[in-house]
Amino acid sequence: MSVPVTVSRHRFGRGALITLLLLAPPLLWLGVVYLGSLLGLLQYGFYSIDDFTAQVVQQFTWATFASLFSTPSNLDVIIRTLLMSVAVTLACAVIAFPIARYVALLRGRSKAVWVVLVTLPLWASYLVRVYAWRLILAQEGVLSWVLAKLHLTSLLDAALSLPVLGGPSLSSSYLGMFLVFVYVWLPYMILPIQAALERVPASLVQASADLGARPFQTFWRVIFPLSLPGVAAGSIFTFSLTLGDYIIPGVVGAPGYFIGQMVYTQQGTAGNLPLAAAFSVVPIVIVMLYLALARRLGAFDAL
Amino acid sequence: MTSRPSPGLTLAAWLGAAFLHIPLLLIILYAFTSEDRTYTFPPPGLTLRWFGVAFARTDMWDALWLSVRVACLATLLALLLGSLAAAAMSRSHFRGKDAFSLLITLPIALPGIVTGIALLTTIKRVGLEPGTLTIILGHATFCIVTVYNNVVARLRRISPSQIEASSDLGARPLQTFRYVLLPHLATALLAGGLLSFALSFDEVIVTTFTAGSQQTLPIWMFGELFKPRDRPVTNVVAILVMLVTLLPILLTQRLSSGGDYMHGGGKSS
Amino acid sequence: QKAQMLTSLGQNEGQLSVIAWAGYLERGQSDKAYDWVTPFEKATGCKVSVKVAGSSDEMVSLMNQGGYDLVTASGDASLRLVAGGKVQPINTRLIPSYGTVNPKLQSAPWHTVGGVHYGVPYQWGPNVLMYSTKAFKTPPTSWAAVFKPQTLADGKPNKGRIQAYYGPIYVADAALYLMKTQPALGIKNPYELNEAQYAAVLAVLRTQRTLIQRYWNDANVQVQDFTNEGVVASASWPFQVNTLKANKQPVASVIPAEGATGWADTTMMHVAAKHPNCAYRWMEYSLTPKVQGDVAAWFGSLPAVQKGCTASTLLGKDGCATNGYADFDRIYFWRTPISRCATQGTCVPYNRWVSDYIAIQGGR
Amino acid sequence: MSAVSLKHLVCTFGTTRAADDVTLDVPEGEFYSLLGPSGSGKTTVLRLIGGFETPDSGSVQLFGQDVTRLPPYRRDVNTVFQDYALFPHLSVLDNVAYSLTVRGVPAAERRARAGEMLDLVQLTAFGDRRPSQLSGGQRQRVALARALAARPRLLLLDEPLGALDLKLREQMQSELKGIQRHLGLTFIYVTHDQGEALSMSDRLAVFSAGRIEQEGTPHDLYEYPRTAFVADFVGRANVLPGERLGRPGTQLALRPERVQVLPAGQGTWQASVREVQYLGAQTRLELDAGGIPVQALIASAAGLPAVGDVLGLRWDDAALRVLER
Amino acid sequence: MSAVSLKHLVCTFGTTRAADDVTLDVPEGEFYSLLGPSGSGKTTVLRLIGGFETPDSGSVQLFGQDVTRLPPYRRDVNTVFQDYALFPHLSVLDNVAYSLTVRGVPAAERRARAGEMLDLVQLTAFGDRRPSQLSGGQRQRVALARALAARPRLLLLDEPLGALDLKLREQMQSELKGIQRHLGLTFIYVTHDQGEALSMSDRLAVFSAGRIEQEGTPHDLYEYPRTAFVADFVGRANVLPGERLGRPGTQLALRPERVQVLPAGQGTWQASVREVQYLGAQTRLELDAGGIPVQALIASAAGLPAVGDVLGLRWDDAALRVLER
Ligand SMILES: Nc1ncnc2c1ncn2[C@@H]1O[C@H](COP(=O)(O)OP(=O)(O)OP(=O)(O)O)[C@@H](O)[C@H]1O
Ligand SMILES: Nc1ncnc2c1ncn2[C@@H]1O[C@H](COP(=O)(O)OP(=O)(O)OP(=O)(O)O)[C@@H](O)[C@H]1O
Ligand SMILES: [Mg+2]
Ligand SMILES: [Mg+2]
Repeated sequence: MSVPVTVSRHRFGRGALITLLLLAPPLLWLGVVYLGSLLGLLQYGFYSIDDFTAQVVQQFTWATFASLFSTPSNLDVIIRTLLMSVAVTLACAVIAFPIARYVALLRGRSKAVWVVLVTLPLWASYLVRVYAWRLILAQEGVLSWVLAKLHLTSLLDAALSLPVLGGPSLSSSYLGMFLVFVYVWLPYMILPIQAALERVPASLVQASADLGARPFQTFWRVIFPLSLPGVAAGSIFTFSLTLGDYIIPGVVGAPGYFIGQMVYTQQGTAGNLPLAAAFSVVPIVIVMLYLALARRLGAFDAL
Repeated sequence: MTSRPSPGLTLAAWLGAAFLHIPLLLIILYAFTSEDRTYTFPPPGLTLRWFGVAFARTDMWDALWLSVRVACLATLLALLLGSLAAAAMSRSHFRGKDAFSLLITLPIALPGIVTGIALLTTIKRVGLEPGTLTIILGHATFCIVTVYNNVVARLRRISPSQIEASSDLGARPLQTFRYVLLPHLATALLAGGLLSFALSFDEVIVTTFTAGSQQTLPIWMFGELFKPRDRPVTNVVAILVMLVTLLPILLTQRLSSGGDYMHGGGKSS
Repeated sequence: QKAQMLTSLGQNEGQLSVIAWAGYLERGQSDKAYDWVTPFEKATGCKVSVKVAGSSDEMVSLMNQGGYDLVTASGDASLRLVAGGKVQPINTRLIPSYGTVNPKLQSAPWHTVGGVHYGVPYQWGPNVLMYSTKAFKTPPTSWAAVFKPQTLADGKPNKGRIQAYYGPIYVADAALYLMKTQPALGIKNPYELNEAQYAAVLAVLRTQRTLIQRYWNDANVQVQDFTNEGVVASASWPFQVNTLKANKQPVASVIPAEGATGWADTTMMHVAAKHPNCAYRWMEYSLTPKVQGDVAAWFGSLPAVQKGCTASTLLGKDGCATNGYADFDRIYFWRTPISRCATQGTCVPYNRWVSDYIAIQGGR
Repeated sequence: MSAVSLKHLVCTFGTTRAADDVTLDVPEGEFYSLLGPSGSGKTTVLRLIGGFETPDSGSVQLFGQDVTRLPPYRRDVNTVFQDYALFPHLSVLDNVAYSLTVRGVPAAERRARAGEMLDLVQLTAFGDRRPSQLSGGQRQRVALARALAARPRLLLLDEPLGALDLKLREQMQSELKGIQRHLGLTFIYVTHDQGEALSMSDRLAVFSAGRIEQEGTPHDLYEYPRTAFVADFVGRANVLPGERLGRPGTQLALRPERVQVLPAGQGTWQASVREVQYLGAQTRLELDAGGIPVQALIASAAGLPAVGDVLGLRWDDAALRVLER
Repeated sequence: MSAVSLKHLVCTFGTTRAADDVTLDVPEGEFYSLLGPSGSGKTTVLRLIGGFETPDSGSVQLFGQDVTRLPPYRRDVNTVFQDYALFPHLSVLDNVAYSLTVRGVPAAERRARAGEMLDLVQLTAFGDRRPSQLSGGQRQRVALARALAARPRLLLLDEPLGALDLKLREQMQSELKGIQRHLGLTFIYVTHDQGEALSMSDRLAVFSAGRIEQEGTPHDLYEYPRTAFVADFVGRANVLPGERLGRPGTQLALRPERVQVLPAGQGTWQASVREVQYLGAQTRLELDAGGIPVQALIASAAGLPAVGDVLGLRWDDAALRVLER
């Protein structure tokens, strides 16, 4: 319950001067250096590359940005990445929720153990985990080995024969890439949801039961809406991490490029920094919009 | 009603945990494989050889040491900037407050590659030599938010009357900071610090762009994964890191669960 | 600005930092026997630090960042570095062993511009056609094996069992294939394509896209793919072939009738190198036959110095033959395609190769 | 028929016996209060009735049906929680309509019935607000309306007025009582405020350490307290040693307002004034009668004594109550 | 000399005038209360004295010295906060010793003086506990001891008993009053409980909407309220229209205990009983006298009327107070 608290005008000292002093160093770093860097990068998006010399032409043009949307393959990259990010985020939320709820209900030692269980994968090197997934997903890898033992190979074949999502094997299909993304970012989703769930007062759950709601109704109408800030906070991670990753799409999955790979390749190759910059604007814009939305849902208090 | 997890929920949670941990088990298993190139499953045989090989790699130790240094310094910087930002934000409303909170979140919300390239262009522009310093600065940029979030949450829980009470009892602002604020923030700083240490320690993408010729551990691993031989060595190192970091995780657990008393100042217990 | 060439060597700076392919500069960390950096450090007092790069593109961007002395650049990176003014001309008189370099490489166009040398050849190798001996009862004789849909000897189609290199430079492989199989197009050099030729090449690559299991970018991953992903044919490096054979996998390699593309790496020096004396000493040292042979043995490549084939016990006496030393003349080495080309006036430049090849990989 | 009938309920937490052999019977339509100091087990008993705790032993019957093992959502009871427990993400109207929503009542009917309830608690205009936009008293009313919307036959209220300030509390007291009477519901009302319990209840039970000390009408409890605890908790009482009153071995309770103050020398006992507390209409005197502290409550209108004055005390023997030990 | 002297204090938050031209004078050694409903600005005035807010205009003098612009740690005042604000990370003893610690008092002396304070509030044995291990009443005492350890000449208390239950509150009231008298300190005491304010204070000020409505001794305020607001807030009052009492254009206050209840037909007014509230010693009647609601407070000992009965009412004209509009 929110107890009205009288907020003093000066919580930790007096006056605007101290606020300014406190604010200056982080603002200088983030507002000037970091934001400046982003703007500096943006600037390149308005340059172009000379076809003959392969040098950057430092002259204002919309052409580079226009090529993002006028070139079908570029548009493909953007759409492909977006769809994957959305799918990964949704899947993470769906898988994370029961785990988070379970951990939130636990008490004492078993809770501590579970929190460690959830955080531990974050500490095993990201790269090693990604490469480990190749072993799992390979055509003759762990997963097919297990499925063969269980006589479920036909299930896998059915999944692989899906249009777009499937492919010759899990490790060279979008399905496989999706699995790896979900795996790698899952803890980032569990932790904020769990924190949000723990902030749902027990009395609300009781009140709901008292008013005749069955456990599922209580979950759907009270617990879930109140933990949305946590979901939003977690999805900031899963969404933006998927949006910019270039390592996972390089190691597993179908051939198409992702935004991260595109930026990486373009800035390295022939130094096409303008196109790279234009491409990085896409995640910047999407993330900004997303943050504005998440903010509405109260994600910032739940990060 | 003491809510207990229903059987369905328990099953779902255990399945989720299995999903999270089976790959880790696999990493452990393949640190012992006797066959190092094709990674067939199940592995043809087991050996302890890779541990010896890994420990003998001086470049691995160098990379590890660099990573530790970078993570420590980046965390320190993040602690400083993050706490300052949190302190400023917990004060009265000022114009642009919302924009500022967005700004702090940005480095972690934007994909690492954007942050990396953006910083790189600036580094080049100001003529800075990419090196340990630029790695640290890059890492600190996205670590600030983890510290900030922890501290802001804690400051929100400290009742303002605590600070007023201290002042009322004759403590000058610095004393209030030393005797009241700092003890309250200690665990939040620790938790935020550990998280940012972890983020920095495992960061590949931003480092790729801001590093000079030095190799942090993840960059070393990246090279090693591309390298023709000794792939299991990376698994050995991954296990090592997991084991070593289990300790601080457990520690934070302790501290954050013991943190309940922190708001026990009110009337109702 | 054009950097001035060094005319004489001075005091060692005690340090050297190099961007290299993984495995190019080994100091015995993986295997004690493979160590050619420590002897150099002992001999010269130059402490070597290595930055491993995963691709030519990464090398270019690292060189753009600066802070390095040397880079082992492949042909598709070297000219970009020269054009970008990132590397300095090399005074071959300060490198006594330069004369021992395979004469065909001494003035190769990917490091020699207008008669000026911008580097010292290090290693080279062909992009061979690797195939599964189970799927191919007789060795394939044409790159058609990876470009044309067909049913293989094991009775199954090649669809979904083919790999291709992910780098845009692979467009040249398709160009080479067309150069030999459709002379009417008039392709004279797979790196110099006019618009019409280029369009035909892309068509070949689009057809290939339907056959592809993955575009490979990591040699180790390709080894795994041949082992447990059911891949049967791909353009590849001798390294993967050797590894798979050592693992008793049923593979072999061949250079088909059309010939092959290949890479030849050159040690190049940054314009603003801080340790030029150590750099020159390394370039000289890198041509030592034993070093050349050791690198070839470790990496599965071929030495730029003929004597390297015999000077290394690690490589063995058949090493050069196994890795394809005899095929030098059939190899079209990687270079960066540029607009102003020798054979046809205007050619399609590399940045278009990049965007088009990316589009093809995405299914466009 | 009894609305609630508890039989030998026991509920322990660790080593604390929060409810210790509680037996209770509340007829339908009654306003029944549970009164007791903090930690005496009032909330625990309420939670046992609501189904939020399971007893270690004993049984809970509601309207003749044994519900001991039923979960809360299967019981025909509703609760107004101590902290209101309003759903912060729902509007006031949706909060009130919650029980109808989960029962699948169609939207139109839901709105109509929730609207009626809001009318009842005089919050008609507030349906669209969020709970956080309401004052404490308004929240309290929403919680009430929400519980009533489910049309329970029995309503449980856990210190519903605890967080309100005095004036508001008094106003809400009479509103609550009015609604209970108007709807003819059974109320079980938890409070630690004896004034509230006395003025509102038909009957009440006084709790101490998990047990019922005494049960009865307000008048019974005030006039005939059986133990020193009840005598002092329900109103104030002078607990006097029987030795000084000719009944050795007993303790006797005497209400302060039954003590008459006379000029010095008169009356049964002589006492000196230790403290004078002006309470407005009345004034409380704390006196010292030869080592025995005595309180007296006198009308302020009469002249007030000063600290240190010596007075005579007298009382009607009929006002003395013998207490159980 | 005045302990506190406030002159024309104004303090606004946004558009709210939390303190609106407040002028006050508290002599040394007095127990002075600020009484008023929630949001009337009591806390704001206290915070202005303590130095936690800066006034928009006006001045604050403590013991003759102008402190309007001094920060709290430079003022010789201490505060007992509404939520106690104990430091959760320090033991009880360290909490009490806090003001000595920050002044650099040596450890031995610190412990001794803090120990004394704990003795004073009867918590000698609790020095090593954490605040979270104490009950509400105990915490309240620690907060008091902590404030007293600084040896202030003036103590500010912001509803220190607000969260305690009734019995505990009554006990703490007399302890507080005892300590104040014993140490001869000046107390400024904020409360919204009129009973508490009347019984404890030497003088009090009644606040409404940031302004002082009336100031004086408890007796003054109870007997001679100047406004309807004061009449009703300090105790209960019937506010009657002058028209019906032969004094048109005025409003008159009449205390419920001054209303005498007679058999039907007798007395000045006839009224029917709408509600009977048994309060123990007394019973409150809510009556309807020809459309005018009237409350009466009668002794329970007399026979009680029932709802619906018609009674006669009478009062002494001297008990009527003319109110300012
Ligand atoms: N969930 C619980 N776990 C442990 N002890 C509990 C729990 N709930 C209640 N208790 C203990 O049981 C006893 C009775 O508690 P209960 O809440 O019923 O008291 P109460 O009369 O409602 O008090 P209050 O007036 O303070 O609300 C107390 O000693 C309390 O500490
Ligand atoms: N920091 C603040 N910001 C905005 N408004 C405030 C602030 N502090 C107080 N107010 C407003 O000033 C008015 C007076 O508040 P104050 O806290 O002084 O009242 P109070 O008499 O102490 O009430 P209560 O009995 O509820 O504590 C209220 O309307 C309150 O909302
Ligand atoms: Mg309770
Ligand atoms: Mg207040």
